[in-house]
Amino acid sequence: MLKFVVRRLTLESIPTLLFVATLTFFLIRLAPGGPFSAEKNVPPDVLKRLEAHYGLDKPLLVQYRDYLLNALRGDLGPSFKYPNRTVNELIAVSFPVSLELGIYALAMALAVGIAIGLLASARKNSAADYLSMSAAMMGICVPSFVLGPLLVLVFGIWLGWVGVSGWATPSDRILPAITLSAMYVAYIARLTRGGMLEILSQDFIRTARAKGAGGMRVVFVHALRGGLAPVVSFAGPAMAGVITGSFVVETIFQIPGLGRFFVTAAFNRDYTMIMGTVLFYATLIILFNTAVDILHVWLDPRLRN
Amino acid sequence: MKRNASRTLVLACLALCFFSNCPNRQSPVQRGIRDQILHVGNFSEPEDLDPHIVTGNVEFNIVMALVEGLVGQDPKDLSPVPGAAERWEISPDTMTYTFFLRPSGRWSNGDALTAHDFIYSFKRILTARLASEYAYMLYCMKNAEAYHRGEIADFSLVGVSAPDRFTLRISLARPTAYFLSLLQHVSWYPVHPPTIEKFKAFDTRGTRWTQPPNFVGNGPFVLKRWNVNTVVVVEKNPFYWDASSVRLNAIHFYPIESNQTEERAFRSGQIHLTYGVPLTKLDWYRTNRPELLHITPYLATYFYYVNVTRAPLNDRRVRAALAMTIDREALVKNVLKADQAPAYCYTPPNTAGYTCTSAVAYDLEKARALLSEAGYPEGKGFPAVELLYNTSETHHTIAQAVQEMWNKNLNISVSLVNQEWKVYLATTHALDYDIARGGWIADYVDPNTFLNMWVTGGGNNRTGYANPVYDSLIARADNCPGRQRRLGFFQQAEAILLNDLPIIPVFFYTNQSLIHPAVKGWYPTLLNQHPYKNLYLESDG
Amino acid sequence: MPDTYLDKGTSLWQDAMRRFVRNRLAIFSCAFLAALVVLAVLAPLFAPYSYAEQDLALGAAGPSVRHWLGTDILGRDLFTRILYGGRVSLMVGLCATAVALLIGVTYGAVSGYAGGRLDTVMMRFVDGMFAFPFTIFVIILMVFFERSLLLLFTAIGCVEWLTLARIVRGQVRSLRRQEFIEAAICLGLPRRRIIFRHVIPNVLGPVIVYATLTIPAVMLLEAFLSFLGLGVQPPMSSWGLLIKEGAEAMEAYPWLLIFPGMALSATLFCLNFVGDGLRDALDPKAAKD
Amino acid sequence: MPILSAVNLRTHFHTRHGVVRAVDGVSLSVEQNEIVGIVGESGCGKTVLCQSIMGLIPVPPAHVSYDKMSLDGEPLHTADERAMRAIRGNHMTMIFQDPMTALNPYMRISDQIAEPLRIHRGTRRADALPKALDALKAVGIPQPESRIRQYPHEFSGGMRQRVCIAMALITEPKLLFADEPTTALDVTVQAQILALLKELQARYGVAIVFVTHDFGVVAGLCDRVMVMYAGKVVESAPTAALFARPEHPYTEALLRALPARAARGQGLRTIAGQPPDLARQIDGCAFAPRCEYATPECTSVEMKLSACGSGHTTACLRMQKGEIGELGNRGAE
Repeated sequence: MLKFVVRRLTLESIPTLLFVATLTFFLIRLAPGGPFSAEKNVPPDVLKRLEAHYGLDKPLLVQYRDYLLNALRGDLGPSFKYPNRTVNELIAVSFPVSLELGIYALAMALAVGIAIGLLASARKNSAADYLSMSAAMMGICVPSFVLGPLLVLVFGIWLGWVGVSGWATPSDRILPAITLSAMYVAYIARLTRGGMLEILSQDFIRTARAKGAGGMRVVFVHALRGGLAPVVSFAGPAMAGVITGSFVVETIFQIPGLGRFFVTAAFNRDYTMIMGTVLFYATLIILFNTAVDILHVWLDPRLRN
Repeated sequence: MKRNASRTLVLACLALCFFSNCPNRQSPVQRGIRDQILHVGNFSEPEDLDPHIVTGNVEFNIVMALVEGLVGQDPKDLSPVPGAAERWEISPDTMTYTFFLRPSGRWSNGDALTAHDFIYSFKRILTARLASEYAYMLYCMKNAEAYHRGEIADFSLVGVSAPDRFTLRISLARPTAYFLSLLQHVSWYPVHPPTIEKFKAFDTRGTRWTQPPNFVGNGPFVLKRWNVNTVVVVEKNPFYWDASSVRLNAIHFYPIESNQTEERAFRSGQIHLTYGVPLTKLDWYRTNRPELLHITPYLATYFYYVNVTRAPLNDRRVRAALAMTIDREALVKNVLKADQAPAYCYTPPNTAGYTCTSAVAYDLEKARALLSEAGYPEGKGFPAVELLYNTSETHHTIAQAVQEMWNKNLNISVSLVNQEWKVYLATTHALDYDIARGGWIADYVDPNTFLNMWVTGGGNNRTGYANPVYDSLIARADNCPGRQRRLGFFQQAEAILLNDLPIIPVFFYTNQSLIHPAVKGWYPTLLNQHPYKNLYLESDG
Repeated sequence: MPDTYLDKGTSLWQDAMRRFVRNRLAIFSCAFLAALVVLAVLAPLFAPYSYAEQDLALGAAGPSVRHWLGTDILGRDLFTRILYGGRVSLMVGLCATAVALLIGVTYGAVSGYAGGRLDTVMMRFVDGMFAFPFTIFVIILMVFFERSLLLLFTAIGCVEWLTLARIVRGQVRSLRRQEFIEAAICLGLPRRRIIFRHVIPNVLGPVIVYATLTIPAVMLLEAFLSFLGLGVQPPMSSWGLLIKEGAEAMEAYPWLLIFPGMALSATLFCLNFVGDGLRDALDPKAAKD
Repeated sequence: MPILSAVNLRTHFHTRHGVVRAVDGVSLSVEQNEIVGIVGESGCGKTVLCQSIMGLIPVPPAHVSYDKMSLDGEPLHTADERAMRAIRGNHMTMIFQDPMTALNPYMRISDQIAEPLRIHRGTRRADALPKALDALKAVGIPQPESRIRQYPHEFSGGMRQRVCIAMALITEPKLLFADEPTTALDVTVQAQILALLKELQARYGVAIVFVTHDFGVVAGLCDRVMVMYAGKVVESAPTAALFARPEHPYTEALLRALPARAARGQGLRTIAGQPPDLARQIDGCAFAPRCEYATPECTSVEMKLSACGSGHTTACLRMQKGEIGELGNRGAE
């Protein structure tokens, strides 16, 4: 098992990171408009000096080599948009916020999603099944840019129970977490229901009932481990997605997370920021997908060759 | 099974109540009023706080609290008032200004503020390696442009000198009538030489001298805290010469980019003052809470660039037809709804006493006549023309309205092209468009900031328009000391502009913001700048 | 009715169709979707106004006799715009999801079936693609290629197939060891045939479940792309865009959000009931009850 | 006093094709230490019979009714899930046909075997382990100490069936239903499993209901046999009596079909026709359409079991009236 993890995190991950870094590095230069083009016309000589300051005037390959060497040392370079801050610093400041919000959101999504999935699979094709699945569906078709403001209006402004924007008090976490988790609830609920129905139709469930196991025991002790397999493979990428924040939720609730950088960095042509966020996110994805594969093997002993 | 699901629901409700403190807890706004702490929405995260590098209003708003130029701003009409300089004298030929600094002037770390600090600062912004995008603001100073371009190396040739520690003499390259309001611009602000040297920031960017503990300024406030994407906190500067009259103890600037989010924060008592107001909320505030809504004229014009080098727009009559069929009244009243004034000329009315006399007419008949004269009767045969705008809800809405107007009035079909900000800039700079959305905010209160854009080869003249007569009028206005004659030249220049129509003015911006009744000392100004030293909080409840 | 149940051999598809037809909810949903598609395709016939016709004086007005579902900020009839918008959204939803399905399922099946080094390379490529900066990719697409719906599908397709590939790969990996696959191999069937005839039909369950969720998500993603200028060109619109504009005016003009929202929700629910119906119909094990 | 007494048990499935009478009025009683065999072609309702008694049939589509049902004297209410749950796996257990899928692939063998103890006796995991080990030894699994921590996929088919048996007997039940436990195994393993069952039955005195379609197994294992056809019992007798003098044409036809009986070189004897569609109403004797001795009367008069020897009952009308003499000789020409 350890050998598998080590090989996955070193041998297999390095080429992926290198591939993503290279592809992104050259791709972003294709987009017209540089980091310093602005509304008020920038005099050409000033522009030249600006680009020289950040080494953008050197040939591309040289810039690429310098960037990779620095990245290996962990230095992701200065941000063009925020000159007196480095990409490392911006990520270091904003990631913990997205991490905390992501964990709340995913925990909520898993709890509610799995509960609805289990309820729906236990009462297949009954009213409870359709009602619960429809409720989960709302999570998908009410987008976050609708749900967020709605929650703020009701619980924030009219009732005044919880914080409306910012990230200071604990009550500022509630509405963003609900908004962020809403979409995932639907996916998790449906995948849980599908997975559970698949397992509950298997023979060993009948054996368990023959042993006198009650409904709860059959579901939680026998069926759950197998039933959650599709949810687990979905959770990997979802985890990385949730934890790196969402541009929309962070804009609606004014949260200083990492999500906004994924979009604004592109708009600002902040090359180092784009590269930094891409590498950071790729690493997270590789970590979580590895964790998912390990979880799969732990869940299903048959995979342990 | 059902028992388990209901149990989780009960737990969720309990957690919700536990997290939320009781509804009537004191909101930041109420606490702010008690402690004289102002909470302000400031649109986006400031890129930097170095006066010689910053370029956007977001940054100006904060730097103006931290640094004070030679000349301050009157809160009511932004006219020049004594700032770091106690008083000043202007030579008869208006070519030399002498400023007498306050002996009591201090930096926020207690150092004395001297004329040499100003000379050091001017030298810094004019240093080529710093690549400051606003260095051109100082070109009216003798030899400043030559020094910045590297044509001369000795800064002592530049028209600034310090006869003694507290006297600064500036000699100009040309009589600049608006020089005093020009000095209010951030690019003329002083920086603290020892700090700049310590962080080797004289000619390099991205140094940390503008981070909270290191920042040294001479303004009414000092930088206390700067959390990325969260808040910038400035506190009262005890060493400020006029500290006694400053009533606010601190200001919190929140980088809230979405005006929807900002409006909700305002309504739930998190900020006193917003940066803007969502288009869809204007009606609601106008009818329900008019006392909170402040709509003030703003020295800025919304217009469309027209690429005069490209057929069919190279024909003046076609441009005139397009300009005359935009129903600006309907656009302003029904679409924008923020009391914007329809723009029938380019420079906003009474800009430093100048109001343009010529105007573009709204005349469908004449427009159709001109169009058929140009060879397209009832729009037949009119080639495909694209209206380009950068991604934004407002531009999107206005463009669709204008598209429909041209379609209905001239029977021509104009397709809309929506480009992301940087792509839009690259396209317009490269003159690779037919018609493009444009907007210009005045750098200083004077018609020159608007009209000098369209001189042949002007940095911001992205229309390919070149009219030597226009150029000569602008040059003569710039070199003429007499106020009336100068405005006369501008009238003639604008008349030519509105006849050639390389640009189609649409409306004059207004600035909308929501302000808590307790905010006192706030006055509507053309540049939407409000000196913080005059603001204070007083609940009249 | 066949006199004895075993008399006439019924193929899986016929049997599936019979079970699907008996699922009333799925049939009702199919009918509703069909009606929606017809309405969208024949929009010009049903639409009382042109989708671009503005009435600035009217502005955003609530549902009235002349405008059944009210008008938007520029005074355009909302009912008409929902009809035309439906065209784009349904097409984008169905086609882009189909693109994502095609790529995702095939990629996942091949990767899961092949196993070993190829599987590792393919999966690491997927990991890399997850991190790919989608926004900059869209901007570049817009600049270098003529703006067309095909471009919109490729952009969406490139994002949506990733998770599906992972799910399919997981399923195929466990499926790979089942006897009926080894039996197919013993018969000497070429790999391609085994994957498409034996592996993929057995993975349809979770795939259909995931697909019915992708469609609405894709419609909303289209709104983000249209806002950037890649998707729908004004004055045309789409449900995603209508909902986005409606969300901004939620308090002032709630009908701008409610009606497009209902259209999207209705489509979503129908898709899911059809999806469930399909999944149950195609599931051999479910045949016995 | 019989361990199990079920009288007139009916299990009908309400499906879209009509009401399928899988079990249509079957009475079954099993004595202490007795092994009762239930024989019949697939689809005759023998598995549904056992599962109905165990309460494993999902009630919404099915409808289970009976005149009387008791286990060791205590009345059984199959509809009362809570009560049945206390009995299932405790006093009444079951093993199934396909060992490959009967065990939970995600749980260790130790936990699966010990589970009945944890459910019914509340024994904690640690205490249950040694008992599970003893059970494994009892069913003859080699190196039980190391194998107990393994997972089902590390066991062969035969080994898995032994685990199922251990699981079913660990709570020392009164009655064990064995639903064709050896059908999926190859012959040598089949013999070992049958021997094991016989030995365990003797040691723990558990009554066994053994469902099979293989007369060889019945001959070697069962004390008494019941032959089922189309949801009804057509004949029941002590094993020896049934093989010696089958009293129902269907039983006789089944025995005749056994390869051992046919002379070498001759074709195998089969029974013509198809089992009836249980969803449709059947009048009189269900086997009539395929019976060589059938008369019109057979398809009108309702069949009832009646005695025709000590402990020997048959549902064939003509046999009851003695119209047919020795069944076997006709087949001999």
